Amino acid sequence: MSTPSKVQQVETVTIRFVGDSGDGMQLTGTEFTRANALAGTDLATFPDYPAEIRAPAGSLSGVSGYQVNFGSKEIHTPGDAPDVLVAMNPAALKTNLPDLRPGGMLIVNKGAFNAANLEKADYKSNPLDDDALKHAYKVLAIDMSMLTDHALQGSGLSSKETARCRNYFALGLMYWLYSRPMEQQLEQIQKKFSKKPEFVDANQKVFKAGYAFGETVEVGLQRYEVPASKLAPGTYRTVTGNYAVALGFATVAKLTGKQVFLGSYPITPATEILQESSYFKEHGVVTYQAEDEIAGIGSAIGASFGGALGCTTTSGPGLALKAEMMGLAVIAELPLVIVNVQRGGPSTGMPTKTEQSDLLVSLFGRHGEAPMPVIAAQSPADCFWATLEAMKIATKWMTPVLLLTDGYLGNGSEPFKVPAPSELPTFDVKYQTTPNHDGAYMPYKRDAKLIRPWAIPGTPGLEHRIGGLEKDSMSGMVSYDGMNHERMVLTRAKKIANVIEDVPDVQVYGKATGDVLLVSWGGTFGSVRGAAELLQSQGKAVSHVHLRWLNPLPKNLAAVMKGFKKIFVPEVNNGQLAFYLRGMFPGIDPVQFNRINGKPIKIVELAGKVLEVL
Amino acid sequence: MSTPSKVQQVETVTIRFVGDSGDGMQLTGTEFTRANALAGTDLATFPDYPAEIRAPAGSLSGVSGYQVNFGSKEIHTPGDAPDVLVAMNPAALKTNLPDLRPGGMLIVNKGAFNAANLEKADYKSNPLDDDALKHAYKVLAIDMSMLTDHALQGSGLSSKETARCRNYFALGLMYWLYSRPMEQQLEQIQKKFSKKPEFVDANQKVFKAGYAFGETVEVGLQRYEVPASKLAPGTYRTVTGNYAVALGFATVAKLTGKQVFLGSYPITPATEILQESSYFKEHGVVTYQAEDEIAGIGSAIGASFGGALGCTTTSGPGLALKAEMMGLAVIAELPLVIVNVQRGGPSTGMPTKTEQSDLLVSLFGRHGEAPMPVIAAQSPADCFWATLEAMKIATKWMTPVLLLTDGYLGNGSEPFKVPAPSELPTFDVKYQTTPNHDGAYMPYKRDAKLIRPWAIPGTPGLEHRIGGLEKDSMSGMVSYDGMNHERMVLTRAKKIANVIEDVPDVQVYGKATGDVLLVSWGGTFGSVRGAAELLQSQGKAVSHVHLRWLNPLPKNLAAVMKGFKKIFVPEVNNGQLAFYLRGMFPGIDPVQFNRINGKPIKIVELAGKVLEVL
Amino acid sequence: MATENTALPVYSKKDFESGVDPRWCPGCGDFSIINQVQKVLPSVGHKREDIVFISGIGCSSRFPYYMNNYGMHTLHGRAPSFASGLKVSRPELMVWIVTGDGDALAIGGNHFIHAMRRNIDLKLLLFNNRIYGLTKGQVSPTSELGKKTKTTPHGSPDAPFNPPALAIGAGATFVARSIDVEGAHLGVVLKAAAEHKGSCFTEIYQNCPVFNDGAYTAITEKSVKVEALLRMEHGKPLLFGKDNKKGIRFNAQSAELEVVTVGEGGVTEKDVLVHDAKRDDPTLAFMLANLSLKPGFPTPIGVFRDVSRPTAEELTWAMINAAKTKKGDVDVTRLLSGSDTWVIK
Amino acid sequence: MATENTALPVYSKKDFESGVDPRWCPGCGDFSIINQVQKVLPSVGHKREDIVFISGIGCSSRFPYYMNNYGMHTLHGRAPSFASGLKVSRPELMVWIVTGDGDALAIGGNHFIHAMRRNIDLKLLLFNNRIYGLTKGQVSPTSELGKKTKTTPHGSPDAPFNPPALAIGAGATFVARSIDVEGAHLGVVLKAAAEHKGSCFTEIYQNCPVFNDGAYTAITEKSVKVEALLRMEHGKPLLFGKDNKKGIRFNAQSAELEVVTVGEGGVTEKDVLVHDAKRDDPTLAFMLANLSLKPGFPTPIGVFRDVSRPTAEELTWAMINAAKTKKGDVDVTRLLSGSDTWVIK
Ligand SMILES: Cc1ncc(C[n+]2csc(CCOP(=O)(O)OP(=O)(O)O)c2C)c(N)n1
Ligand SMILES: Cc1ncc(C[n+]2csc(CCOP(=O)(O)OP(=O)(O)O)c2C)c(N)n1
Ligand code: SF4
Ligand code: SF4
Ligand SMILES: [Mg+2]
Ligand SMILES: [Mg+2]
Repeated sequence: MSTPSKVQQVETVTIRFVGDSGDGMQLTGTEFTRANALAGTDLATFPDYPAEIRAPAGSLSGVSGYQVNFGSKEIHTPGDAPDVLVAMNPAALKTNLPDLRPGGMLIVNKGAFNAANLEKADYKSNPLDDDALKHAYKVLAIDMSMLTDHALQGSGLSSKETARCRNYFALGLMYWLYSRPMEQQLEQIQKKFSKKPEFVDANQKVFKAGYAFGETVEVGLQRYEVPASKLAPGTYRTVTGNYAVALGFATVAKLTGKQVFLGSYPITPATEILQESSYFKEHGVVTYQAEDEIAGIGSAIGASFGGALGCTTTSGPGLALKAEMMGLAVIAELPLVIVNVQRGGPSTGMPTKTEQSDLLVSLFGRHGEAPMPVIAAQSPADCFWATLEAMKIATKWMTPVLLLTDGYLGNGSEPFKVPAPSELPTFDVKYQTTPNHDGAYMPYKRDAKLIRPWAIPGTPGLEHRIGGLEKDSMSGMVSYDGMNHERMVLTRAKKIANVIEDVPDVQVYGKATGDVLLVSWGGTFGSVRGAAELLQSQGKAVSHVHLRWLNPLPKNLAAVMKGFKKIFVPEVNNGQLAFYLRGMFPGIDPVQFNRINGKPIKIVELAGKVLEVL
Repeated sequence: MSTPSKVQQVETVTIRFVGDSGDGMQLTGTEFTRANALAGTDLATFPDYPAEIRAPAGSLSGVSGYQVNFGSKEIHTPGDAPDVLVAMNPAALKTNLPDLRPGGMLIVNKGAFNAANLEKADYKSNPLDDDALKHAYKVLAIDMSMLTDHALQGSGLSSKETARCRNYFALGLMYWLYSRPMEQQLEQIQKKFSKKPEFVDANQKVFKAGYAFGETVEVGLQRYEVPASKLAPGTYRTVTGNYAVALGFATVAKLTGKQVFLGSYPITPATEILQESSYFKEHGVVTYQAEDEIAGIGSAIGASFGGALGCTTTSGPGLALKAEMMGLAVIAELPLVIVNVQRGGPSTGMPTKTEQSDLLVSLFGRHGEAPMPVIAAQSPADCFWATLEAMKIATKWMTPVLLLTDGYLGNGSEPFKVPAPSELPTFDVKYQTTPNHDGAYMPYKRDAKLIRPWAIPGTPGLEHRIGGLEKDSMSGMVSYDGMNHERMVLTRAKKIANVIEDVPDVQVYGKATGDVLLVSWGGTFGSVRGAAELLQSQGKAVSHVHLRWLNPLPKNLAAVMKGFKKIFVPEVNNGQLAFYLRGMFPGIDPVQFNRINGKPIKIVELAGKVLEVL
Repeated sequence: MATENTALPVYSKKDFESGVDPRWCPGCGDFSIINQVQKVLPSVGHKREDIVFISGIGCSSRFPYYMNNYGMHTLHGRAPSFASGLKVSRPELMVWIVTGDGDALAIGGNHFIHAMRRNIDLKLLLFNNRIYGLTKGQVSPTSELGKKTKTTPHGSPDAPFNPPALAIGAGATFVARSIDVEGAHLGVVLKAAAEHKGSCFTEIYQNCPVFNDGAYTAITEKSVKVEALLRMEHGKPLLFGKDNKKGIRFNAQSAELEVVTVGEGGVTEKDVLVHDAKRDDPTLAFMLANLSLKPGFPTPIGVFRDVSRPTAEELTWAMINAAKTKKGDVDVTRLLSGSDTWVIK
Repeated sequence: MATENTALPVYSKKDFESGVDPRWCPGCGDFSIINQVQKVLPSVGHKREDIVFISGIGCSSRFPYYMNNYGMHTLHGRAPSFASGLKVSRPELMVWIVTGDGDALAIGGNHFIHAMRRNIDLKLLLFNNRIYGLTKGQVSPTSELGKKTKTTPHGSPDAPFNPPALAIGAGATFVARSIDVEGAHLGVVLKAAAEHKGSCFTEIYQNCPVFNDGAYTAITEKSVKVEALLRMEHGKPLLFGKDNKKGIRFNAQSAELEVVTVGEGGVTEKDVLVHDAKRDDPTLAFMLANLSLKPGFPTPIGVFRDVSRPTAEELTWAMINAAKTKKGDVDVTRLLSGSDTWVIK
């Protein structure tokens, strides 16, 4: 009989659940995440789907994973390497074991390690019999299949149905290991399967069995507890970045009372934004699935001409296709938000892997002189705030705005503190309803900030025509006059430069001067902030600034960079921000660290690289 | 009776012929250009068409012009401002007079200055009666209409037909003024109208009348002579840049014995390349007018997969549309040449006006990490050589290559010295016909330069599949492995960097060190070289390097720039090369001079700007 | 805004002229087309400010600049995408698309067929001059097989589209054809297009005197047109030719249409096929759309097809309104909270 | 190279398997399709190395990786553009296109209709599962009106394409339809496609068990298919149903097709319409393509249309060869000199 093991407190833990696509690891992961959220820990998660198509059961390419990093301190990333790996079959073990941190805990469903599955994972022999494994990790091999079957004996469920309950065994065990209260999960199962009562009972049984196993297992198992973090008081929910963008659209529609029109075409990893938005109809979001990306942005521009807040969402290949349309939006000066969820490139590249390699194409990827504001979100929840900001800029300045996120932000999740209405930005979106030039309407007559008015169809007396040819600087009529063209090119550039008034200064994390300044943008925020914390805790003179605004660049950036001996730019690309900073700030020559392997940068690896240049 | 005026020698002259679209000014210009070419002068021409659609006769928007600059010294541009303006109607005078150099010669067809035409040109009164005009310029107002009618009395031609002969009067007069032998033009008329004999006689009559007028006119007219220039001995012809590109395609087909496949879609100002190429069928050029730009490049890539030398031609908006396809060509590593004839942007912009604003989109306008070589032609005739170079790089390195020209190069013309076969580059285009990896074919197994083999359909045993997803670094099969992806991104980048071995060093025009180094690229070569000559002739320490290669940049560029106090970058855009140089060479911070008015930069204006920074 | 429902002013043609004088070549067919459009608009029951003209790029696509309505001169081939977004976003507007054979059928082919398929209420006018006018004379998808143009000096190797057949195949609910020089007829067809609710395709044969002159003289010349043109009218027998002596009959054996002469060989007027533009089955319209390709057959003009179905924007807004009534007005906090939150004290 | 004309090896199905095992979900209809293609290829008279498979992006578009031929997995919707360039450049190759309903008809619609129009000899296979598979279940241009998908949770507001009707409207010279689960029938149709010379469209109903399961059970279930499917054969009467008792007849009055029962109401087999896939006039094929949309009518499978005309690549090369014979072999110096030169001494 087992000696009740006492609970050990830990600050943060990273757990990865892996199994066959059919094993329900995404559910297990999200449920366990929820448990920790409710316990008040900070957290970040990242699902790791197999390549698009569902592969044969048990195959290496069919492995699906879900990683969660939770802790009592601030959590920036889903974690470098799992402390605990829960593997439901051999293929999952094979593909994920290399990531488990040395000495980490390995929990496997021994029952799935039969000849057939071993072969599919091309294991010559059963790895569980391998002593090396036992020496390298704390291995807990449990026949979850058998234990699940036992728990459900007489339930009348088919063996197929029984198998589908297995993941709750693993979940139950994790609840016990990390000292989470069973009750809430039992309720949750109740809710979740209310439509299929037979599964309520079955899953609750199996969940309890998993929990009980922890207590009763012979080997005295170490239990852990991760205390609540110091998250600001408030109401929280977990959101993925893609959901957060859609929520942003709906929120803007509510705040402005104007229609948000999303014209889009499905593409991994941006598709969820269109899908989620289609559930926000009642809030004033109209979604339109176009025949292609070009028509997606075209429909949005058409809607903007009509007074809606036009948006389009896509990923790399789609962004490339929208280039000509973006140029039109620039010259027509209509509000538009283009959300680009970056993925591995070039070409079709690595659709399910993350990357930051669309920075330069976002800044320069249009023919002619076609500048537009470019903003990048820094975390899943921040995708919400970045969307509000992009929409505000687009409507205030009458310009297309490019919002960059990436596959890691889009699919990753973290707690989102539900803002009070007072915490939301105010919008004031106005249409021109009267002539602006002694009795006539001049669509390109600008205010002091160089912003043009927005008169929409249905407004009597303001009928006018706009288009993609160069236009007279007042009437908007076609003009082939060379000097007018030069004036217009410079005016459009100046207008975008003026947006600087809405660009907040960068905040330095750490001292204002020192040896190394880490400069990051977009999805690498978490990794870089984590590395900065680590290095600062080691007393290094390393600070961090993160760029949310890529165009215009923050006013104080040049001055801030001057305060450091070295500028260090880590990116998940081949050095695009580093090049851009060189081009914008003569004399600045950043040290680069580039990883292009489809994954977020690891905090420890990055910190190591920074130490090399210190 | 007139005193035979003695002939005065001049080094260079710029003449502009302007009239209604119907007045045949393009013909007059090309014929007069030919006369000077045959006389051995160097020259450069530039036609100035009205906006696309033919406007009402006599209207301001219907004016069509042709400018030629010829001289006994080296000619780099069509000339800053005309010394002589030949205006066939009021609208032409109104729109072009501002360009005529102060004190220049103005020849007008007085006969066209009737009430109707004056009104169309919205002249309140007849400008020819205005003394100011006579004081500002040498005005020669001739009733060419009447004189032409006289010359053709009894010819039996209708008055409409008679009117169409008028331009030959102007041409005849210019022949006399610039002392060109009548005979060759009479022959030329013979040739040209052999199909319509009645016009041979008529045009010859009118031409002679114009010539005779010069001798007999009361006012003693000053005659000029522009001696032959020191052009290298050889056979010459005049070519426009667009024709030169087509000629380049045909030449490569001949030299390689391989099919050149041009898949394209018409767009101003690139359309002529497709048109001219369609006349080179017998030389091995296959042209395919696709349904759009995307299909244009797609068809070319498909043909390249089949072993042809795929090419596509376009202008700004089309380049934007081809972005996704270019990315595919990059990752598939197939030979492809994309010719972009730049025009005024953004969006539809100024289709008939020239600009250099597609540099950054050419370098960075693809999602993901998708580098490709970028070359820019520097003059109409150089478009031929640049095309050969681009095709050679594409086939040798198995990569898409972007060739930049512009509307000014494409439509402008200059003498082209017909090269001897020995002066042409040698190509050696090889296909893989045998396995390259113990009995198997690995399409992405590279040689020392990182070039992959090219095996084409029809080759037994080498069947393979390629595509746009990231691929295994040997077999080319789809790979989702992160490290393989990083390796491939870096390998593709390294391969393009290796192209440096084929990039010639930049040549400094002038001293190797000094106060100012002018750095130019593409179509501004002529203006900048002209300014450099001018400044050097004034003893200024100003030198010039011209960039034909934008990626990779020439090896010695950094070193060369270090030799000067200031780097000065003139561009017909908002500073794209200047930004690029800053990004590539930390510490280099060029002074910019930017004109974005749809016209080539003027030598004198540029020289003036340089003086300001000296 | 368009939503206020004040009375419709009485308009004249002038009210629809922007005052910018059209920049088309002298003699261009586009002049007579815009003339008819401006004549019809006063009677379509929409306020001037509620009418929008959207075009792509081409000579024809300059059209919106000359209309005194709201307008967008967009990108080559893309007009239907803008128009679709605008119409779905604001169904109360009347949205016209003006395009050319290259704009609509070459680069714009995809947006064209999808606009037809979706049955969004868009009135698309295709000016078919069988050539690229603005770029000065290259082959277009409606240029005849073997046609010599600047890009096909030895003749075009590609078979052309038959635009009405393509539109019918794509699912258009209104398909018609008229001719620039047939002013009165064009006016009637434009009126019918204005009255239709749904995807609406009107091909207008247009002469380009500069780059493809005489493309239609074989059917428009005074001397031949009575025999060459079949004027379709819904519910009327398909008669044509001098004194309407000729008719189109259906041959049940071959399942094909044939030309008959009324009064010859026992053929009476009731043997002649009666035009039915209103039937849902598109096959009759398709047969007529292919008629002129067969030697000896006339070219049909008028309305091939005019059927009514719920439009995509109607269905879209029905769903939106259903969602609104179902969910009621959720405030922003409830929107932001969603269904699964927890509280940190 | 393909041009050498050595004897054709004797192939077996295995010779066309690349050895990479297909990555489709268990039960995906794509498996049975590739199986049929690999069975047919040995008998199409082309060497393995002269056959090329070109696809876009989608589950279906992974096809080329599993074939032991030359192949390109290109960009979403663009396969026909690559294939057209390749075929015009090298007419001796046999070029297949494999695409999906989204790939061919959503983003790829323009290249699709132009490939059909031009009559380039391309064998296009469209795997129609009425859904976006690879991206996990969004509405496609062939999804039914009102269809609930991940992007249309309240139902699709857009009418779908009828692919054969679209292809016929665009000018395809070969149009056919088969079904993944009708292996033998599919094999026959594929063979016919292989033998046709010109633009060639084959729609294959394909089940996506994961995101749109059962899309075709209403016509493929053992119990119903005999009544639900009309198997068209050129030259044979259009009979279907139990004991082939039902037939398609042409109603001359209404100019429409109708279903009749042979032996009832004096209907004999000779009243039944005889299928004619070879006629140039596309209207009969179009009628049949629209049949299944009408309640009470069967779904036709087999070849709708199969007519032969000179292909675009044949016409292109005829012009090239004519130019070559006319001009002879001009050397590079003469090419470079052109017609109007002068000499500087
Ligand atoms: C993306 C893009 N590609 C090509 C062009 C060049 N272009 C402008 S109009 C046109 C074709 C016009 O033909 P059509 O649509 O028939 O109109 P038309 O001028 O005959 O009325 C082309 C190829 C362009 N403006 N943009
Ligand atoms: C330019 C671009 N846009 C969008 C996508 C995303 N995408 C890949 S496949 C696909 C649709 C696939 O549907 P279908 O063509 O029917 O093929 P299936 O998977 O159903 O066989 C989409 C939208 C892409 N890869 N590239
Ligand atoms: S080119 Fe042709 S179509 Fe264009 S405006 Fe002139 S006549 Fe009309
Ligand atoms: S998602 Fe559907 S179509 Fe794609 S492989 Fe799976 S079953 Fe086949
Ligand atoms: Mg046209
Ligand atoms: Mg599909």
